[in-house]
Amino acid sequence: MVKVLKKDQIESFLSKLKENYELYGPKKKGFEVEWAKLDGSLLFDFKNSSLSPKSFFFPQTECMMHFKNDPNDPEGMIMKPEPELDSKRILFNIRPCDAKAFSLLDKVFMKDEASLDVYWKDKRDKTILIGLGCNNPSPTCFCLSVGCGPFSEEGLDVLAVDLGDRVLFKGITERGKEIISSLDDAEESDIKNAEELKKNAESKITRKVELDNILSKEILEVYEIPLWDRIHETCLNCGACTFYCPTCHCFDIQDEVQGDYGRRVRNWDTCMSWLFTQHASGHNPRGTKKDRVRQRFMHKFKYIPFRLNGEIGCVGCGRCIVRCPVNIDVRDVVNQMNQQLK
Amino acid sequence: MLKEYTEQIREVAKRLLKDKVVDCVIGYRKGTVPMLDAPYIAYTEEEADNLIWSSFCVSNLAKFLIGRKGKSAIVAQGCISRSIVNLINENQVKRENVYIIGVWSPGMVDRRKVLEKFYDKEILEVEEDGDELIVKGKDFEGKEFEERISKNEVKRDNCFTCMHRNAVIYDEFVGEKGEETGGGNIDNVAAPWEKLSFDERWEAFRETFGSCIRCYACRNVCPLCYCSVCFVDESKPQWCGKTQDEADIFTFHILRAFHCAGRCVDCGACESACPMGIKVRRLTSKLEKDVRELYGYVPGLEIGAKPPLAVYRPDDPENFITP
Amino acid sequence: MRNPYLPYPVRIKRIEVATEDKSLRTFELEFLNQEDAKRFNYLPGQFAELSIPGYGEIPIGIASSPTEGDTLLFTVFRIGVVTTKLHNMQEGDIMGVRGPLGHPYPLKEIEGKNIVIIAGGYAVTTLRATMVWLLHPENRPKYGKITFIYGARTPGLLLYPDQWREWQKRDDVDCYITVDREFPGWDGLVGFVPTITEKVAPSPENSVAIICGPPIMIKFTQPVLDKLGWKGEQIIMSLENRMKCGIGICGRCNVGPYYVCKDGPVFTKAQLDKLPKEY
Amino acid sequence: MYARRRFALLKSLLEYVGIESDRIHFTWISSAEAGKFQEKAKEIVEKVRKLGPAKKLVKDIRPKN
Repeated sequence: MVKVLKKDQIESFLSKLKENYELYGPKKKGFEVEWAKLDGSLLFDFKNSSLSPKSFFFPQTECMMHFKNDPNDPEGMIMKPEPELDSKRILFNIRPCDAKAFSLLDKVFMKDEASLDVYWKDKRDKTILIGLGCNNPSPTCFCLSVGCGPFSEEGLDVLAVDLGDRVLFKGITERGKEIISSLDDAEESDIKNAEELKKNAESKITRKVELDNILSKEILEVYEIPLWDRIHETCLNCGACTFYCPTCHCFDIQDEVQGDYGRRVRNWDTCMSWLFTQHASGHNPRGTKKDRVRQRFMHKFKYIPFRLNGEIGCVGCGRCIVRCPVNIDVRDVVNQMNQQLK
Repeated sequence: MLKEYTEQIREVAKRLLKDKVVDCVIGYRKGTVPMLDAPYIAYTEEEADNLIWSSFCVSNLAKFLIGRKGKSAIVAQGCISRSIVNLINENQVKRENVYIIGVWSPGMVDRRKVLEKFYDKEILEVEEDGDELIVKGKDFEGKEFEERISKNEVKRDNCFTCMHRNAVIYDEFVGEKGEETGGGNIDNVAAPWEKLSFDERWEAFRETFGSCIRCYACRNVCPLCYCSVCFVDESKPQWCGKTQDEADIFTFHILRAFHCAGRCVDCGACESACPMGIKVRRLTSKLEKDVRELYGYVPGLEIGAKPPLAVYRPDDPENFITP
Repeated sequence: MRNPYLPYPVRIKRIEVATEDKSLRTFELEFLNQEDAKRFNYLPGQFAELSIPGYGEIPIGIASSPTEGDTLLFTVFRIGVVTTKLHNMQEGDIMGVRGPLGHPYPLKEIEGKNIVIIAGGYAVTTLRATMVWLLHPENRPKYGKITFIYGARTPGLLLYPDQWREWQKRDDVDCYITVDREFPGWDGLVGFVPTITEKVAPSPENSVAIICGPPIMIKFTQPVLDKLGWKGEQIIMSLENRMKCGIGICGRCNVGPYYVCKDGPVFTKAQLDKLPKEY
Repeated sequence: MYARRRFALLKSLLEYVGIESDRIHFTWISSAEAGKFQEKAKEIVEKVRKLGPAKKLVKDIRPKN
């Protein structure tokens, strides 16, 4: 199903959807782009949002359960579940790389029945993703090398393409098709036009990373390349790369109490922190900066592919490249990994 | 890139490595992204060819001296050399284990100010030409542009008010010594919220630090933050919650800044490292000013100086005391 | 859809000081709701998150065997925030249990084989569970010879003395209990676990070994088994790493691509030989 | 480390970010001055009471509704 909408009709399209959904989209704030509730218009000319929209499904701080902090109360000290999300949401103009990241994370958060993260699932189920193809990828984008692309459809319900004065909407999932069903059918020329834009965008992504050796070699071989002795040297072990990354999903769980109210919350955590793996005994299986930096790259480019049939744990959005305070460039790291495994 | 300086730094580095005076040279390399020049450690003469000196050398290299074995050379402009003095005074680094390649800082560029200026464009390349930057890129329609801007317009805040652009201690100085100050008056800008009313100050504080994502880049880039366990990471007792609640975030920032009191040399690395662009110096520069005004102390200038919080004078101001 | 993070409420039915130095206590927990007890289907080798509201959770191996009934047994060393709180709790107090988590020892797969259990210090907990399970009249006939080697620093640090004294009396178990050095009143074996293992010299023929203990014990037991001709596939071990979620999501307990909580904690030596030593 | 300079700076910093510095008090009392201790404690309690409950840097985790 391929539909089209004139840009001057977007506002009315959105206001109709607003009756049943909360609508979100990217919004400019200086040179940065953040996610915000939509106020009627949609942003089309933007690089990707500064932070990934992962917090829509995996908030940085999230209450998981609560309890009455009173041992004398018959219901005290027993954890109670939190209410589910009480709205349905649509994220407009999410970039295809971010949607692909969430599709990857589905395999982490919803591995099987015993490991079904209900918090993730609840929000994923209630959120429709309308992607926007990237007509002008950034110089730090390398999605094509990691199984994604500027017009990738994986994880999206609808893919939109900015045709200038009109927007093309391609329905991907059933619920996506339903959202756009009332729009006009796209003309043959619109579809052709979108195809052209896609080809054009892909040709603009010139930076590549090579992964073949990393994927084919044994885990310990990749683990023991000399690169690890150097690449960590200037790393600060801050969590910027992991917090900006759309596929990083590590978290910590903490209990908090206030009077007779108590709760269990989870917060984003980062493999860059020494605390992350520190045993109470003082032993730390990833006690050095080298161990921690290696873990991040091994996880994305070896461990996840190992588990998920070759699927790479990075979508090539390039956020970590521009946010790293010491310019540890994932593209260089991966290429050097691959090179050293020749 | 400040070409002549770059050449001379490489030359010195190669000589030091060749003669085995040092095991490595800690300096900067060109970034893979415009304006993101980064720390780099050269171990061989070939690697020394990666070293550069530019207006984008914003990280604090002194950090990499902490816990390092052997003898290292380090490229140090004023603020980095002062950080080294601090580390020596705080027994984190031994003077004899460091070979300081002193250098003059032209005042570093705040990358975010450039990005802000070209907010609707994609910057692909930034070159230096004397006091100007040549910014090249394209807009969203794909149209290319090239524009010259004055470095002064986009200088980091702390570099404006810098009082020590030349290294304060060194084993060897590279190039000519330059203008010592950034030209700005620190007292006019150190504590901008002092002018505000009580409630406005809290609002300004919230506004400034509210977007923190707690990545701790500010702490981890800072050469003052070398505690083996930071208070914010302690669990027995837990001083500070781990959530995104304002109180947790603000407690971290207030206490971290406070721990830097009398020690911070205003190198600005925290602000440059912050991925959210938080003006982290709002707190540290206020403390720096207080320490200067109340106790007449400027950190990082003298090896052997007593830290201001480890001493007192009978005539210290006492108006904070409940009589 | 069950929330795997939500603990089952339990009551502390019994607390027992487990070692002379009082650093370990054994907790018997009973489920508040009978349905939860039924849902908590476990086998020896699995663990659970003990959940103390207001303090947090701690992953602990289950020391009881499902053949012992509906209550659960955990023996806990006091070391961190949660375990310290747990040691200060009283019988009758309410807390939570989340699990069972991880994979059990491959008890089904090793039927028909001789079993050698080697335990050191307080890592013996899930091996206690295993022994109880193996010695259950329904299970015992399915296995060959059973050898149990267990050591601690001092007699007072040996866990579950009543249990292993029973096992010592049986003629269908070879039970070797040892302490590191001579102690007044101790008339049992003296010597480190690897030394005793060398003396006992368990044959690898149609056998598997299940080993749990401090790294130093494992390090020195390994060459003994190698010399006797044991292969990596025959040696089963249980790992511990820092955990939070316990279900393979939160990202901290991985050893290479495997999560100790989800894919482990039980691994064969052969598997571990191919993985980074991040444990 | 001496308390006096730390307190001077801390009070100034808190005031600077808009937190009532009167919530923190510092005074010299010798171990022999029981009367002064009592008097100061009362005085400080009174001062803090006047400020009312702290609203800044206070974490309230209870559900908002």
